[in-house]
Amino acid sequence: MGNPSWGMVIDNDRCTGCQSCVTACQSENNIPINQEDHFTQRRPIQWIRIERYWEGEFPNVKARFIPVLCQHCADAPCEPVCPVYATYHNDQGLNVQVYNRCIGTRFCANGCPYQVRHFNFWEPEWPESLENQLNPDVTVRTRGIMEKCTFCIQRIQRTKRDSEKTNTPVSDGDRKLNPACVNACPTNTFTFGDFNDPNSKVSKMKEKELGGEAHDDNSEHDNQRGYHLLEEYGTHPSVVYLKKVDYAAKTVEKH
Amino acid sequence: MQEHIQLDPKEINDIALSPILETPKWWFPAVLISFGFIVAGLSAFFYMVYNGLGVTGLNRPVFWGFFIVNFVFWIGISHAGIMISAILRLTQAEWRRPITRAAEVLTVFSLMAALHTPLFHVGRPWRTYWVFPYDFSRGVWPNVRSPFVWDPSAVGTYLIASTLFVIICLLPDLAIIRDRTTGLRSKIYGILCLGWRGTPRQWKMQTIVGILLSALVLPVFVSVHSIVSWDFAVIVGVEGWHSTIFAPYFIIGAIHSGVSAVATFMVIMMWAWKGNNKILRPDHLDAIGRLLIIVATTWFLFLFLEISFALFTLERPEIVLRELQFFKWPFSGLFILFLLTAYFIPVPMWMFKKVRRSLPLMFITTILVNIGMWLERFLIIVPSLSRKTPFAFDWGSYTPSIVEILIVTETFAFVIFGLLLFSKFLPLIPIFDIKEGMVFRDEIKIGRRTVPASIRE
Amino acid sequence: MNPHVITAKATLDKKSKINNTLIERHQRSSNYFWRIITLLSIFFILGIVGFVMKLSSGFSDKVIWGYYAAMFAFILTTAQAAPMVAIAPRMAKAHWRRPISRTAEIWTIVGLFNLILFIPLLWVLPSLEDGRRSLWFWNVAPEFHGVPVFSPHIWATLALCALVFIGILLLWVSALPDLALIRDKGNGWQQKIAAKLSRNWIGTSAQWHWLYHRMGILGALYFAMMVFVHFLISIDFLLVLIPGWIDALIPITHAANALQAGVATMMLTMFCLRQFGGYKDYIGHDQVWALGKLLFALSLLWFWFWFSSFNVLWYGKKSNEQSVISLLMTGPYLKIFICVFILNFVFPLLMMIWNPVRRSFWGPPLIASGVIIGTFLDRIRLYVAAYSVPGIGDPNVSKHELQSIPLAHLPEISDIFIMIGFISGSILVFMLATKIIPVINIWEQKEVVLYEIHKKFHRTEVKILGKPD
Amino acid sequence: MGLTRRQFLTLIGGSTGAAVLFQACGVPPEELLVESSYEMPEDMVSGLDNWYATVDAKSQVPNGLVVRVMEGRAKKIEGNVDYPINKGKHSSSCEASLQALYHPDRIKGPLLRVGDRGSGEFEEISWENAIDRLSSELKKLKDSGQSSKMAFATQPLNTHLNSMVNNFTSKLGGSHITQEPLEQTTLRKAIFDVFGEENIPNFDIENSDYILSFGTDFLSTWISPVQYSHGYGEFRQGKDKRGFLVHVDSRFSMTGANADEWIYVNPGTEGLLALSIAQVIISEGLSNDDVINKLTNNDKKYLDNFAPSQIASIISDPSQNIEGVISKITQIARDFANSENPLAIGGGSSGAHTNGLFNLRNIYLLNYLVGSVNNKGGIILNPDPAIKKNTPPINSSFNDWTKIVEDINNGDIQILLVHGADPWYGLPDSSGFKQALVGENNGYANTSLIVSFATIMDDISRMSDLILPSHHFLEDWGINTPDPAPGHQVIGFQQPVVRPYFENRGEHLGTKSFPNILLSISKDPNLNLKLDFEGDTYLDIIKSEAKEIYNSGRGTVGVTPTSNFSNFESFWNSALQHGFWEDLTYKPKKSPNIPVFDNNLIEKPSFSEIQGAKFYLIPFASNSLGDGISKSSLPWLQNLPDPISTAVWRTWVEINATVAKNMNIKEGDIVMITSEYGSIEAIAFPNPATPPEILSIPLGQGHLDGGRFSEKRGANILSIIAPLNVKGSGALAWAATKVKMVNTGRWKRLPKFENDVSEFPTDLDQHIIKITRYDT
Repeated sequence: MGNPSWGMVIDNDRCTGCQSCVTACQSENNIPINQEDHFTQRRPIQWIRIERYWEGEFPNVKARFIPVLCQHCADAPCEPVCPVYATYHNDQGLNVQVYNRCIGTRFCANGCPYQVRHFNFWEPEWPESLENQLNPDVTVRTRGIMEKCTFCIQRIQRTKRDSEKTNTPVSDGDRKLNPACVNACPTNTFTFGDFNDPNSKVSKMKEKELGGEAHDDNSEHDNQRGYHLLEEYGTHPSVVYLKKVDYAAKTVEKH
Repeated sequence: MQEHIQLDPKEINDIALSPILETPKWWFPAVLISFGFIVAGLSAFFYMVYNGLGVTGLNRPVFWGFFIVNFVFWIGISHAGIMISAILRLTQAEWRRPITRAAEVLTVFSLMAALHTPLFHVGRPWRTYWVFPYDFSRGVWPNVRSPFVWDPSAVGTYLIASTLFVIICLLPDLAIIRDRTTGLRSKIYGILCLGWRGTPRQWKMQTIVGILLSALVLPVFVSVHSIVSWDFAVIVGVEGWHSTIFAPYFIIGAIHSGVSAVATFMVIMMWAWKGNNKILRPDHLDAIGRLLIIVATTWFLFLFLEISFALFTLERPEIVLRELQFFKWPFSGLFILFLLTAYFIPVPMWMFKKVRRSLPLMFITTILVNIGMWLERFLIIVPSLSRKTPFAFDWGSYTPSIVEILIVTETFAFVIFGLLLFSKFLPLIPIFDIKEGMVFRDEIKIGRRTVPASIRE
Repeated sequence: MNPHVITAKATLDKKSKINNTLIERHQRSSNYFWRIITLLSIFFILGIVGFVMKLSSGFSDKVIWGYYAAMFAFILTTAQAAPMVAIAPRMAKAHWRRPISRTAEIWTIVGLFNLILFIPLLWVLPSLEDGRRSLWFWNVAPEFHGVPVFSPHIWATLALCALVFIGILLLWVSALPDLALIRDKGNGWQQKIAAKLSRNWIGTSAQWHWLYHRMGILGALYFAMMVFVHFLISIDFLLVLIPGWIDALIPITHAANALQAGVATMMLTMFCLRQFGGYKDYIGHDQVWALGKLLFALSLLWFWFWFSSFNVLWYGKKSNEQSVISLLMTGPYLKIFICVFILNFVFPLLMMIWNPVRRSFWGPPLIASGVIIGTFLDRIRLYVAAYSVPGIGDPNVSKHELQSIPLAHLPEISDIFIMIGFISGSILVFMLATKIIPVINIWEQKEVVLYEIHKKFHRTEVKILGKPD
Repeated sequence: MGLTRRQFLTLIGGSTGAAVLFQACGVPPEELLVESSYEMPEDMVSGLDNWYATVDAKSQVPNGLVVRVMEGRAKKIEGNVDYPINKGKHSSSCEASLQALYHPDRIKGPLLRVGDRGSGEFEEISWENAIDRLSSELKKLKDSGQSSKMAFATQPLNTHLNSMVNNFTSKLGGSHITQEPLEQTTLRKAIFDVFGEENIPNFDIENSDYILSFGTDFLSTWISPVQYSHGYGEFRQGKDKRGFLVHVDSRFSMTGANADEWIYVNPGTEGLLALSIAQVIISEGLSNDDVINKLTNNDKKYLDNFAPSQIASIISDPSQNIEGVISKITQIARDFANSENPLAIGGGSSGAHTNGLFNLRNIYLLNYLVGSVNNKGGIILNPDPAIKKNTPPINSSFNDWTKIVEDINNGDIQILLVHGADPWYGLPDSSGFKQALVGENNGYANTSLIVSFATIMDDISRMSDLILPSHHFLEDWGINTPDPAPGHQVIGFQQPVVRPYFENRGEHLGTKSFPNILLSISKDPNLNLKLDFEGDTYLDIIKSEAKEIYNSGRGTVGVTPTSNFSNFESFWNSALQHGFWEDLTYKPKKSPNIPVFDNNLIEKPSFSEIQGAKFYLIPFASNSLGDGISKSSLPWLQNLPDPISTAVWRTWVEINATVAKNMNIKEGDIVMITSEYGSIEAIAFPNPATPPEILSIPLGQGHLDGGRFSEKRGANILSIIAPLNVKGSGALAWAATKVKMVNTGRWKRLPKFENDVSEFPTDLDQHIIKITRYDT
């Protein structure tokens, strides 16, 4: 059994945009409180965010939601451009950010087409007593460095270590293993697992929705829903999205 | 067309050394003012270091702003020196002689100004040195795949080379000053000129090194700005940046702004020290003007190509970006200003000999060019970032903060300050070069017509 | 220092010497020469055969026309760029150009030949109605349809014609004095033609003035037009045929490559003239060295352009760009590409930095021939690859990404015929032209005598060159 | 010169060339950074963590939680996987209750007011002192024979806590009253009328395949959003057949955004739409006849006044085309009737009009028409709570509060105890509560003592005289039965997962458990109320309850049947471990006899209008802050983007984009919203979805006090609501106010997560959200 390659399947058709994942992530990963100013300065930090896109106008209006987090690309554009190797790919398919090596050139942030990298413009602050909640497994970042979703690497490491202690293999969909957002999401939008393990839930879903012959994105009666976000950038993400289902959807002309 | 004024060495010395031997009235105030700006800028910088980059106008997704714009701008200016002195030296263009020194010095100082930027720009300036392979014990190397590692090596090399260049060319002149001054000054210059005696051997070495360096700097000259352009071009995520033409486009742009800067500097020199007018003459402006027309037009061609190929694929993000860049306020205004100042005002004016030979007009036009080129970098960097990728949800905007503006002005003040100091203590006009020119000048008569000629070994 | 007056005597006899020898050279042609002519003509006929074979297979299938297009591009990049060697230094008032400027200009005649080759391509190139991408933004919006009409075919054609016309005009203008000379001093059929061509040139100062002026303008025009043609050809006959290839640098690279190949062509021509044409005492070190430097600089330029675009395309790992790279460089044409890279960059670089080679007579021409072969292969690599992409004109095929990399398309027998035939064809045209117009520029040659004098300077003997304004 | 060229080579090779070669040769990064481990050392702290199960007592339908505790500090909250309500999922507000636990402004000990009321000047006193004060006051009241002059205001409580408070008050002779700003009383009334049930039934969203939702924002805030969202997930993709959701609402809510069809209806006309749907079903005979007969008094023409053709113009906005609306209604009616497991639910704003009861009755009656009552994927009537002997939950209506206000004014309420409720914030100014409390010329004559049991300072606490800070629920024991239950009996056990945060302050200071405070007061010798609970701490009471369940032998804990436990201790431990007990053996009661449709056309909504009021005001519970009580002090909820507007930290008002354009209002303009009863300021958020005649404003902000994160922030929309009642239920008709809006000309950038783009972000060519039309 070689190294795992962690990945996620996100079902857009389930997502309701309720933001539970956002809070879960904020609490698990010691993400500083986004003060009002941070929003007005357009510098809030959210490792996972819900994007909302409008379609049409009243009365025939739609708002569509999609959760976006670090895609942990196999060919991550953010990796080669970092002058100090603060971000690179590890052997578990994770795109890791080494905080104490980062010098804050923000090159990676420009490189990332998904805009999931966030910069600490200010020193993050917690009122004294709120620090009691901080997760000891996760570094509290300092000012002037980049940060981003880690697939809750601390949970992965902890589970791995426990499983080594007890000699039991890491079980697929173990809640201790799942990133915080996955556990929180009320509608089960996220599925987390190991793409290298053919029997894992994610592999099965990927096989069903994305596997087989190359599928055509916009054809109407295509019964596979899987796609990668912005695949034209050739980043080969570890996150598979499942298309939203809409009976009245307009088909998009290919170009 | 360059009517040939023969000056004897004595005259040349007097003219070239006058700035050093006596101090003009305006000198001290100028130094003070520029120094004031430097202090202001630096204090702004320390304020920023203390509070974090939050004090700038940067945000998500516009992670790069004024600092990088300014960096590219100064790198651009720095291409003047080599363009003028190296290339023209190799092509043996006679008119280059009086302005080579000015151009090289400008290069050195603008490079230094550019090298401020990484400090200003990064989140943790106290760790900027990590981009150098300094730490063998940890075994952590800088990521050689990153353009930000290529930058320091290239720019560093460029700085070293051009500084050497300046020093080598200074030696004979320093010796002259040494002989013209007395006491401590004379001693200091004596040390500086490395015991220059003017023996044939020394001259031979000096010439060889000169030519050698100028040829050696050329590839650096090319690589530096190519690399700077790749800071942007290699990024696939940003529509406005990912273009193959960037390297040559940036370089020709750099030459455009650099040579203009040199012209500006020339005019200033002619105004500041009246004596120079015997050596620096409108002919030289004329020559630079003509060079500029060609450079500017080539640059414009590249600009045209860059835009048309960007629109080539007609993809939505690209089109949205260009809409923002060309038609949405305030960028629309800046874009028009940029086109006018960088090309459509100066170049038609340069077409007229009168303009090329008039000091004030050349001054204005060349200044305009550099305003335009600064805007060009701004228009490449900021709109592209604020319309990055199809994530319309995250499209942003950027307005610089006072801190950024102060810090940017600091770099300008720094260059001016440096040039002022240099002009006071070292000759801005390459004395030996001029003299050499005088010697090599010659004429031959054909029938009734005399034709200017020059000596070739 | 007082100007040095040269005795008119010396000048005069030098001049007359030049006149006599050169005219004599021009008029005499050994049967050695005619043998080559016949050989070339045979090859040329072979080429025509090949062409007919091609025609028989029709225009519907683009792939088979790849080599033909490459041939056309090759002649465009070599023969039609050679004249720049006459134009550029003339603008820079470099004296070394004088003996070879005419040779360079004569190459423009070959343009005529290439113009004919171009005609079938108009049918090969799929039209924009078939959904082919184009810089002309055919499908920006429906109301723009049909604007500009037939583009790019018509523009390319017009530009090409203009190029050829300007070139020949330039040749004729700059040849006027020599033709007049032949008219006066020559004999035989050549004199008759010269009499016709030289019009009423009698060398009044007004005429000279007119001559210089026209040469300046025509030269500039030729340069501009050449660049323009390379833009059109490289974009509309090459770049747009490969889906997902967005390379703003390709027109520049194409043009730069043309300059490089042009210089190389001249270097070779010069070499042949010197070795076999018997112009040893006119073509000397100056020319070889000057052209050598140029060739060297242009080779570096070629590398730099290539690297600039390659680095950007390759670094980003964008899928469409990756596919383009694997098509043009790392894929089916890898071997060819390596040859190109070596011949156009590595070889010139390594040889040129080696002084003995650079200073020798045989070195630079050797490199030049390398560059020419390199360019030839490069054209094949680009154009054949482009034309082998399936469904160029098919509106259903994605115009944004190359779906699958086509296999390398090997030349058929007809292709080989065409290559041999058309190359020798253009040489043939050139050689015939030299019989009508003196291959060495006599009047420029005489001019230099005035501007160059030697004198003692301190202890050494120096050469003083006059630079007229 | 040769030398220079060699230099040239090295340079080319040197600077960029080598760099590129590295990647070209594919040197893996590991080669280059020799010793750097991907197991980022800073993330490898190896502390031991424990996960304790408990129940979130704060939210309306408590979720089962597991809390990660390290070194005696609660670090992370997650859902309890086995808990039948939320099935391991949890909402942002549960997560954020961690911050309530460690809130910097949490009340550290009993406080006594020293300054004027509302001045917020308190001094800390010892518990003994505090309890003594309260009990003596109560005694005074008792002795003076006017013990009825006290009221106990709480949030809706259940089981023991509820009966304890109730018991406590009734022993004193006072009144127990509950308060929630967007009350459910109308819903309960409607449910009772339609199904004859006291408690809300279980809506089986998971198994339904066609949901008609009228104004219920059930994915975001309505009743039990986590439970319903979990159902929704399965409803969408869990089964072979993807469910179809129609959301009828006069506001574009989050549920509306996720619906397949969002039907706009003019405020208060939901009932009419329901009737016309019924009419179509009946007239086309899509339902079985005896149901129809029962519902219509055997009169097929009974509902003909409600034919779509008649109704369409009434319910729809003038901008819509009537034909379209008619056909849409008919379409929906047919699909609804023809689908296997349809479900119609109503609530939210549809129940908050003067005709709310009429609306809800007719909406829920639809379920009979399609026979979805007590059927899979329909409405499943809940069993009675497992714990019988408790007094039924109190759900007071706005009416009761108006009575209270009167009493205060008449000086009939001397002592007001508040726990969990915040009438100062939650009641509209028009109710006169504030004036009543403040009294004439700020005399405070009316009510002599206001006591609050808050954990964090809130508005009413600021106004109160004595504050007895109670434990956070993570520090306290508890027991409760969810209402609505998940279709069977459930009892959740709440245990302290951490020791009280202020424990170190000793016996006399710090916080205490609310029920224990009550107990100790009741045991006060000179008061000495005999509560009918044995045991001297709340824990004992819960335990005894648990013992009863254990003895009854019913149900299971986790998978083990109660009967399998050898002794009570083992049962109790495993119950705490799992956090709940449930009894799956339950057969739904048979549905009661079917009432008749309410076809009274006069039941039009009536609105409180002000001169020039152009807009209907529709307040809504913010997705993050809910109704603003007890949540808005938590920064995690404050900085959580709203799903639709992505706005944070402030009060915004959603306006239709075109309307805003015509009124020349742009995003960030501060607008003044004026109703008959006052006016507030809010930041404009124009968007393409809000209906032209609607202004919708979130609750949650505008607190008088509530800690650094919420005080003096935004505006409280409740304050300008008109005091209209829902006919028949007495609830507050909070959606029945019409307002006018003027631009104050001031501008403030609306703090929101969405970046500032000139046009509304769209994804028309599906670059990001790809969409498919296939359905299996």
